[in-house]
Amino acid sequence: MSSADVEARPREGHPDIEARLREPWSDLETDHATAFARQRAGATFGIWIFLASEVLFFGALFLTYTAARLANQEAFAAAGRETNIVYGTLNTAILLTSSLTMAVASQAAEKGLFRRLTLGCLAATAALGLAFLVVKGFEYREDIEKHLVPGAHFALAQAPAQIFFAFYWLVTVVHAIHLSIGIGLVTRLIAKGRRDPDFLKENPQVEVTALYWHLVDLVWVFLYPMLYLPGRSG
Amino acid sequence: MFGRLMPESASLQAVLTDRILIGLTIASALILALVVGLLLFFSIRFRRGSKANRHPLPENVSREFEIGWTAATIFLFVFVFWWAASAEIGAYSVPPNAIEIHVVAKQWMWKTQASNGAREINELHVPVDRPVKLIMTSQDVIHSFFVPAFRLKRDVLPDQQTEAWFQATKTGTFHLLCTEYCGTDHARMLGRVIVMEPEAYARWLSVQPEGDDLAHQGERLFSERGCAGCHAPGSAVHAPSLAGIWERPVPLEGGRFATADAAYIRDSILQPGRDVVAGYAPVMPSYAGLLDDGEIQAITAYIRALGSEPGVVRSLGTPEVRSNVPGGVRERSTAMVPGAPVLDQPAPAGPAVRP
Amino acid sequence: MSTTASPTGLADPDELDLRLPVSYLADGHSVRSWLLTTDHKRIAILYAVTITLFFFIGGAAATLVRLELATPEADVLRADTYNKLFTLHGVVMVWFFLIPSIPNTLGNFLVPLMIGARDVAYPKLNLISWYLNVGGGSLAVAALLLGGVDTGWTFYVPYSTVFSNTWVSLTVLGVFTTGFSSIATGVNFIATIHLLRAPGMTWFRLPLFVWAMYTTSLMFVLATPVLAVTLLLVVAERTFGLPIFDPARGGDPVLFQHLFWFYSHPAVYIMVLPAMGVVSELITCFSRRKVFGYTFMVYALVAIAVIGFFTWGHHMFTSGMSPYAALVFSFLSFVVAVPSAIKVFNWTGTLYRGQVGFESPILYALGFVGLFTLGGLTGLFLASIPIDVHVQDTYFVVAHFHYIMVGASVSAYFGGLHFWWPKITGRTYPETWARFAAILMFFGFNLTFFPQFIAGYLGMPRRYHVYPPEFQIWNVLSSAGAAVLAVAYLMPLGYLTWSLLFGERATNNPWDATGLEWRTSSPPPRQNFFGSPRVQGGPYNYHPEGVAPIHDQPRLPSQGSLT
Amino acid sequence: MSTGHETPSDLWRRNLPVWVALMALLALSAWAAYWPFGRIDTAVGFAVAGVKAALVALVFMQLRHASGLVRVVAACGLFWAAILFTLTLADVLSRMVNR
Repeated sequence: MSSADVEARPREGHPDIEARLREPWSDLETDHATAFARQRAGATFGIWIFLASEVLFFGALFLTYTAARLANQEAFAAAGRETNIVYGTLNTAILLTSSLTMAVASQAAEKGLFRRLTLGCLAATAALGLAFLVVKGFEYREDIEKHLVPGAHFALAQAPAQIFFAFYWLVTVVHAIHLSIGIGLVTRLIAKGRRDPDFLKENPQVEVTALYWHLVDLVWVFLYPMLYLPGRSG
Repeated sequence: MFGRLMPESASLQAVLTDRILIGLTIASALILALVVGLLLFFSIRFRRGSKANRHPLPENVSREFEIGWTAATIFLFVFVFWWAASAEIGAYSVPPNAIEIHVVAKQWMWKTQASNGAREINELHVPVDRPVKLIMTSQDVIHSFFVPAFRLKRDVLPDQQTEAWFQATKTGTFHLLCTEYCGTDHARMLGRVIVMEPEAYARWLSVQPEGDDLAHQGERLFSERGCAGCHAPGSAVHAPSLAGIWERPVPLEGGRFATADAAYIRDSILQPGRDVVAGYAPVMPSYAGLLDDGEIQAITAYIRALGSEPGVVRSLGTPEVRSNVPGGVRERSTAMVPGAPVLDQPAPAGPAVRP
Repeated sequence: MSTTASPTGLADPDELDLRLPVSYLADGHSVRSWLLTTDHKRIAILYAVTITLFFFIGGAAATLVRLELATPEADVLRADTYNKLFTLHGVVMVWFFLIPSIPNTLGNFLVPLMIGARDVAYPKLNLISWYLNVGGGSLAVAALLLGGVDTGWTFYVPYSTVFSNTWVSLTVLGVFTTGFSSIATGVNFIATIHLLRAPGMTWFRLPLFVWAMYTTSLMFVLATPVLAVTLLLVVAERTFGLPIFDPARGGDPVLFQHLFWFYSHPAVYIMVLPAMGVVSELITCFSRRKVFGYTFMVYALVAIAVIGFFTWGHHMFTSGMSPYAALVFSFLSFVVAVPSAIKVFNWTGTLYRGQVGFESPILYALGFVGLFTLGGLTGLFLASIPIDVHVQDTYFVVAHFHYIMVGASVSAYFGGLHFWWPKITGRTYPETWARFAAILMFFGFNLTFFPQFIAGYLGMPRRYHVYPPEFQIWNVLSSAGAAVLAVAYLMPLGYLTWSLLFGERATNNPWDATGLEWRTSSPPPRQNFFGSPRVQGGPYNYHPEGVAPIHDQPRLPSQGSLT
Repeated sequence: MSTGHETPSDLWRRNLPVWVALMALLALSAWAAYWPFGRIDTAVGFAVAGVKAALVALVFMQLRHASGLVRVVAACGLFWAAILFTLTLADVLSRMVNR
């Protein structure tokens, strides 16, 4: 960039940090270590703002569910009984475990010392994410066989049960899209981390990916009682 | 002149609403005059280089000003809220002696039914000085029942009931308008409210037939025998809407056209696979043996009563706009036709829904 | 405008920078250098080009609508065509012109300059945001070319999901996409303002425009996702037949309205808060006076941004909403008017004992204050339930929101465009033409929209292409005003384009303003500043504390300096 | 965060107990759903989800150690979601009661 030429001023610093500094943080009037710390904080802050936005996104979906459920309690209980609680619970466990591995990967990368641990945990996270999608695929197949897709051949008699399943399909697909994006981001980190030994070390991208991953997990934590637990006792 | 700036006021609510309006208009005009006056005065008096006296600016005056006008606006706004809200709370409770009128809205007409079953289309006869309660629902999309002279508006929702009430204070004929956008002919979904002296209203009511004619039998059959399950708007099954098709050309599979007359409707009920409407799957079962001739006649009468105006158009193509002015067609209110006489007397025509 | 001998136009020799400015405009001339730029200033230009295009698409639709309404009969357009045109007008103007107008052009250009930063916090995200906006806009225009949409910009269910036979899903996807552009911009601005302020630029030294962008970004981030979900639900119901809002299958169409207005009411503030920021800059600069009550102006911006989220229900008083909820929303709607009133009084107070000039930017700004006041006061009518019940969905509402969104916001956009035009392009525009356009715009606007208040109270519903003849007089006035307004909007297109080619070279600080953006060359270099900005004081240092400005006030040290 | 004297086992020691707690909570909510108490089951289900979410946010997402700014952002997301829920449900619920 032309600015770097014009602004070439002597600054103490480590070449490896300098390589990871990006615009506009590289132009800050501080030494590289401070600039890099601010770039890191900037990344964390930015992703948190985005996560706040995502909270409103899923909040609006959950509100739709809540309003429909309040108006149609029995139908929602009857519909909730039809989802497969085994798959649902298994998938919740898988995602919570993936959050554990993701958290360890992120904290290890932050320390910058445990490259193999970071890579291993990232790989485990991506694998667990894929496992979730596979289980979800089996569940979808069963749902379709049980005629739980809203429409002419819907299995349940109560009309509002279709609203439950409309929500079920919509929100699980939206969640799966989010999760797939997460798997893509984690895979990207693994690929770059394998090529460049220093890539993962203290890289804010790991933390950003991790925070996004946890949010996707949190959404599922709430979807679990919404989709799988209603009407079990009836 | 003032009369031209205010709509006619013909209900109890209109008086309350106008009073708040006038109060708010005066307050707003004063505030606007103050702001614009100060803007002009300051910018001219303190124009660049003018000799106006620019005394030093005291340090803390801005803080006191801020607190002052914040408090003043809060006080003013809370007062207006209290005033408007108290008028509104009164408007929510329906007097117990109100007469009940059922209103059904559909694309693009108003159907009303008095308590004795007398039905009207795009018209509503009510007595003066009696509270009238409207119980409203829609057959398709959201509409809104708006009578400007009564300062009355309430959305009409499909598959839900909304209520509103008014008490007319003047006899006369008033606009009834749809104010929630509802599709192609939203601007032509017009009617009129005719407010009559109590005796005239009683006379009018006594000459109306009391409901349940052939078309209404058909309407009942239409839902009882399951026709509505597929042909009603919003049904999960992809079936053509029957509203507004009477004696109009219907596109068939293969580019042919049929006219939706009694014979075609009878054929479609008994041999549904023969002339399938273009764009639809031949999924309708035959009703041969399930409906007798009288019942088919009733259903035909019902479809006829739905009119030949374009109805719920989902796949039948874009309806033609055949008239440049609102009104003119049988169901349209003549009150909306430019130059048409305004009738104070009961309309000679009976209910429009008649086989 | 004063021209001095120095090439940078700075009076203070300390601030002279004799290196030749390498303008951001000269930093690469290929198409690629524009389309793949991460320079916030170039992205601002990209946005300016696209929103101008959308402004004239939306304006063309409005012209046809007003033409049709000149007579009570349908003599120009068929009903369906009319319905598609007002929908197009609304969708394009709201999401592809007004929402991105000030934030993404002036905001993108100025926020880093005003806080003394080199760029926004995430330059690539900034570029992505433009592509999302263009992508969404393309989908919406594609829907128009394929046959249009007839739902109105509000997409009310069940009309949009079950009944409309037009290109609803495509349009909705376009709006959905551009929503993410808004979120990206919001994230970017919030992070930039938090993290990249120059040394010494404390929160209460920020120019009010930056505060306005900050609060706007807050609304971008927190309101837009709800719109995204709402539109997603519409597409799901329409395309996949999933029952969500369809009342025939147990859904609640009023719930759609709640979700829609949770976004779309704050969206009004997304349009007007940036305008308030612009106007604060203009009024203080052209009255050579510190802004009156700076801290109250800041609190008012924040208060509007927060309380603005509590008031959406006043769009739904006639919808069948519960009367209790209606009262709560009515009260909150009155509350949000208080900070807006404070701002109006403060702008007026700023003129007091100033040295007021009448260059074109302040003409736009004074027009803004007048139109915003009238728009805001009629908002009180709409917050009063009995009046709202009568005028809801009539031309009264149409007039009210055009006063806020067009009268106020578009005036401020034009004012800001003129004010910063020398900085952005390095050229000066013909001042006489600009003043004439500003005055014409003000009168054209009032002629167009004031009669609509009366027509609305008389009972003329909106979205009618034929109407009872007694409303004709008001519609004729309004259509005549629209013709004037169209001319007034086309004039800047002409003379500003002219100035790009033939305008005089602008000095660095033609208005003698104090902000950091005037501490650099016109147009600024790629890296914004030669040297590093240091901020020593608050904004608007036009005159010594406690003393009114005198004629030919000597320049005080501006807000910051470069080291 | 503290300096790099930590070992991998320190990381596990910090995070693994949280995972164990999450699994236990998951089991609890699955079991509680079958209690014959109707509404209480629902409440327990969502309460457990809230606790799980808090654990993930505080420990895994390091909100415990985050700067004040980040915590404010997180709180803002929740606060605005609360506005959306409260005012919308105020209408939805009061309409249901009236019906």
